[in-house]
Amino acid sequence: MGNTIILEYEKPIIELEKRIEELKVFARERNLDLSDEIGTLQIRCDKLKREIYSSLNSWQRIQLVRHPQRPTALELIDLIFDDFFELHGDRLYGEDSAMVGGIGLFNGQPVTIIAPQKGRDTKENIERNFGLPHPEGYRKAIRLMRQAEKFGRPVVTLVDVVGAYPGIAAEERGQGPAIAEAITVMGSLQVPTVAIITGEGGSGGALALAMGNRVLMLENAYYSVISPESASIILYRNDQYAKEAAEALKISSRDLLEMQIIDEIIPEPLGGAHKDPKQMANLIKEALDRNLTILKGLSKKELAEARYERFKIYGTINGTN
Amino acid sequence: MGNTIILEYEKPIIELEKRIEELKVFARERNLDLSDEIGTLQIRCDKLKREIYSSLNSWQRIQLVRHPQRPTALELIDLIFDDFFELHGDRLYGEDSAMVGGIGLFNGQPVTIIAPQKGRDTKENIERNFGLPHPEGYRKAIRLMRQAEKFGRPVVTLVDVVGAYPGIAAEERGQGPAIAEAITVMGSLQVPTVAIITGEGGSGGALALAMGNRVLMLENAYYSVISPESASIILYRNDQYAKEAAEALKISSRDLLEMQIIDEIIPEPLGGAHKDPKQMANLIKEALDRNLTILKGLSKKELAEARYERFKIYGTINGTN
Amino acid sequence: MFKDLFRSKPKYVTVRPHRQPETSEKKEIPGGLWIKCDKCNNILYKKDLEKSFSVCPKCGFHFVITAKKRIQQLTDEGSFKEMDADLKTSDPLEFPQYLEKLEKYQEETEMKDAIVTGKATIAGRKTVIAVIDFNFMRGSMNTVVGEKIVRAFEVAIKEKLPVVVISGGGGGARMQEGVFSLMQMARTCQAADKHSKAGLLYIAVLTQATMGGVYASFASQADIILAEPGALIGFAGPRIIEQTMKQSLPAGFQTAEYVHNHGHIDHIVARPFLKETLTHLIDWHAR
Amino acid sequence: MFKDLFRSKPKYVTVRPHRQPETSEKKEIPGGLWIKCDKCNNILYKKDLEKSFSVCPKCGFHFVITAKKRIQQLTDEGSFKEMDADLKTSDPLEFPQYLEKLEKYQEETEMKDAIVTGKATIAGRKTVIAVIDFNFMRGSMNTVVGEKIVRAFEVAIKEKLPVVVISGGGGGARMQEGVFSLMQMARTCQAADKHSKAGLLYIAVLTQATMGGVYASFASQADIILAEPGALIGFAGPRIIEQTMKQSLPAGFQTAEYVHNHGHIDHIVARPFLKETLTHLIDWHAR
Ligand SMILES: [Zn+2]
Ligand SMILES: [Zn+2]
Repeated sequence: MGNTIILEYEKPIIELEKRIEELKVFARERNLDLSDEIGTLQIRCDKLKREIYSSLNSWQRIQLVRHPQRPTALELIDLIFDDFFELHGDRLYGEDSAMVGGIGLFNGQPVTIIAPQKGRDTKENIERNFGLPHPEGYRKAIRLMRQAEKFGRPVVTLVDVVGAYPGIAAEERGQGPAIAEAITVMGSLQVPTVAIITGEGGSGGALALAMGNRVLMLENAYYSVISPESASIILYRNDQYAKEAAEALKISSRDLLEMQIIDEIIPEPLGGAHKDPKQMANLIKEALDRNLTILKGLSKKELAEARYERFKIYGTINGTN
Repeated sequence: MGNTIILEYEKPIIELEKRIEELKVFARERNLDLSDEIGTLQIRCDKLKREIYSSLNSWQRIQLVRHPQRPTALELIDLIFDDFFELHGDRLYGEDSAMVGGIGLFNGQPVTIIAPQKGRDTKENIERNFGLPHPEGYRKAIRLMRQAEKFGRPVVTLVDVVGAYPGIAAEERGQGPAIAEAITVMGSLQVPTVAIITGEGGSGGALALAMGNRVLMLENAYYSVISPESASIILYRNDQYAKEAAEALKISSRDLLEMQIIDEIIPEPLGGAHKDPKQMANLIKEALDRNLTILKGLSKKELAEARYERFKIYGTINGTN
Repeated sequence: MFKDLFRSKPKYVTVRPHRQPETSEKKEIPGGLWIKCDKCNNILYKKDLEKSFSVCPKCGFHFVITAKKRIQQLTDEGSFKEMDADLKTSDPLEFPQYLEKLEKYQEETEMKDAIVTGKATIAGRKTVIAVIDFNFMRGSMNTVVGEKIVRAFEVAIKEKLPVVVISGGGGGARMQEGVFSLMQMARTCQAADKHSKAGLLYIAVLTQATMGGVYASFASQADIILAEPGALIGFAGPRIIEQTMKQSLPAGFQTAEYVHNHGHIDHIVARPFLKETLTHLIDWHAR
Repeated sequence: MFKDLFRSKPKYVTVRPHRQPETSEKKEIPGGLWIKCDKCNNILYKKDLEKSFSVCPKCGFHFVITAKKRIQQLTDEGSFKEMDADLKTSDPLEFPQYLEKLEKYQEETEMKDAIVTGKATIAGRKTVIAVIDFNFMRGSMNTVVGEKIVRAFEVAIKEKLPVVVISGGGGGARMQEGVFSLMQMARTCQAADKHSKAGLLYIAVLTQATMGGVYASFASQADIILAEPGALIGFAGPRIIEQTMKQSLPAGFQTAEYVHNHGHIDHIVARPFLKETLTHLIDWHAR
């Protein structure tokens, strides 16, 4: 795990692993047989891992999905799809590299893939505008959605985005209308749409790509109308209560599944996607395959209608009317 | 006519009118009855006008439609339509005031009106970018065409444009694709479209708005793939042969009617539209009414198909295949 | 003639931006007969203000008005029939202190939530109208606002009617209903789209202020987008942008005029001309 | 795997702009075995150049190639069946000296006009292909080019086939056929649109140079727009823009890379990878 960046809640595990390592060295140097003791410690350590990683609170999970080594969209695309040809540009104003899109093969079937793209390091992050799309990014997405519809291809989105970029030029070029248009277009496509929230599901900027017939979510991902930090500022006048806000907003995959906002949780490898991206991709593949199969039987019109009905349930005003 | 700007070929008329005026003053001052002589001269003058104005060559007509007092699109709209509500913006990047559009009433029927707009004076011309649209102008036009189609409204265009603006930003924002898209969209609309070339019909920038089921043209307007000046430069290495180029390119309304590029010539008041804008508007109204009536009987599909067939004839390669 | 209305530019069109809208009560002068203009600071007689459509006669500033007053101004007298008046949120997240907050607003405004919808005639033409009320939690969008907008579009589809939405919310999506507020962006866009695909007319009137989740959903998806002079319109709030950009904003940024110049608004219409404008547009789209 | 092709960026992608394309003969070195690269000025052995798809092995410059050679490079051997080979213009304007000029080009190129169209297979998949030849009057669009493009789309609609267009014309619409050339912009757009509405695939490959009336019609209306590195792509010519703007143009202006960065091109593909790219895209759209 050498260069892995360690999160706060992982420290007890790291400590214990270090002790085990030291004990192994000690046993080797002194030529002692400590395999029983080391074995017990190892079991203890595995238990600790499961305990810690399965009981993460919402705020800790946010730390986890913001982990700089969490696989980015392009890394996941590479692992999930057999092939991928990137299509660039909105055909209007620009090429937004904070939003990638193209055609890929999934189990031999062509699909349109759309995903916001974060960078891996500072250089890449500057290139990718820290994964914050401008209107061009959403308009590229709209263009590719319409293209997918023309050719009857399913649309698969991988969503990991803090939000749409808040900036002067983005406002001038219609960030709001671009997001609205993406919601509208993806919301009425006559092809199967599967949205997978893989990390940060930040407000309208995420929803614009999350109008799935099926909305899946990685175990540690979050999906929220507002960042917990901003909520903390509004509620408590400073950002020190982000942890509390995260809980109150019910943004974890488990909460969202319970509230039927999402359809399914895709489990992550122990400790998070970045501990084993390949396993992560396999878990996504399994879920994606299953969900695309569910949608296969529906006609064009049924797909659009089913999506309308899917989102209609969030209007239920309990207790009145 | 006080402030009217005088074109070269009008000089004999102006000279004669001045003589008649002098004679009138002379008669009045000397208290002489010269009414017979003046009457004869007046008849002579009217004859001269008809002779000169009806035998203008292509180059002279270009001078005429470039006359700074030729009624602009908004002036014509005001005279032709009972009512007009301007709709602005492309909903993408900008508001291009070199292209106006909106909904108006024509004989009580709502129609969508789209027209490039020149300025009247320097200040207005700077505001209107000298009537040279950017991609935003064409995208506004596309938006309004689609809106018209949604509501089953006819589209009427008034075309007086030297061409699309040639500039760095216009290229960057896709001047070519924007024009192509406008041609495509207007070319396949399922509502009646009537294009009226009212002045300069400059190449692709004009064609983008001239995909009419019916293409009408004011008597003195021109419609060309290239400006005569540019053609002169290509053919003769300088712009001194624009007159010859204008003839060779066959860009006058009479030539174009003969070649079936246009469907009808709308006559102009003697000396050109600017001599009597009201009469001009009435002549346009009459023609527009007649042509919209022709299209009334066609279904949505028939309108699109008829337009396809209308332009298909220009592929006839005489003498072979 | 209608077009003449716009020929002599009304002075209201020159209104300057006004960043921080407040509920109108705040500016009332004790005694209750007078009010201070947010923009020019002139003291105005409240009855005069009422007569001028709550537009400051001195500077043209458009005061925030209630949904009720808006409906009075725009619809034919006595024609308005409210729909779904009793809808209340179920507080889906059981968000701390939310119900208490709601109760306070419900008492103050005599509304159940931040929107009024209904059917009315405008110059004799049947129309579905939805008006967001800024005074109720800054007109933010929650499940009730979303649901009532969706129902408004669905009624309009069923009865083949145009929809007029007056959108004026400060905060966009309402935080206290979390992801359920977010889902209203989805639903309202889908409903507006369904209405559009039925060939029907949707006019949005963007008023002070139309931001965030409201602007990034149904409010920007209309066939025709009108805006009141000086209204603040955008996706991200100016403060967030200033923090992100670490530079000051251009003059008039996110005002109706600025957004219009960037191509996102069809026409800026001062409040006194709004009813006549809607009348003509609805009339021209009647079938 | 196909995606690996693009992983190791081919050096061709870094090609710099090249403003004034010339017909390839101009640069031939007497003797005929050698040719000078337009860009890096290296002397190249012609047989080597042929092997490298007429891409300079030293600098990646993409030489202009004939329609015939292009079809050889892209289609399965022996599969190409030309359509409408005999179409000739009727000189609709009877334009001075035009027929003489045409005859000269017809002799030089052994083509009737600036385009070759036909049916072929690409990796076994039936495709309609249209290739504009720069060497014939700079690949400008006249009635023949327009008619053959329209017929290509119409055949494709009838037989439910994809269309691949290789567009490389210098001058856009051909002046000598005046307004008839202009009308080809109308017709080709309409034909491409009809093909699109039939749910069929259209790929445009923009090569050196795609300007004016070609770019402002069918060439920019494809489902997928590819471009060769360094190709000059735009509406107005750089000289016209310089005259209008009275300022110098930014570096790389109107190159494929520049236009790509402004959002108008899906992917820049170096010539050696073009057949494989088309193969995959056609394959993925086969039904
Ligand atoms: Zn005031
Ligand atoms: Zn070279």
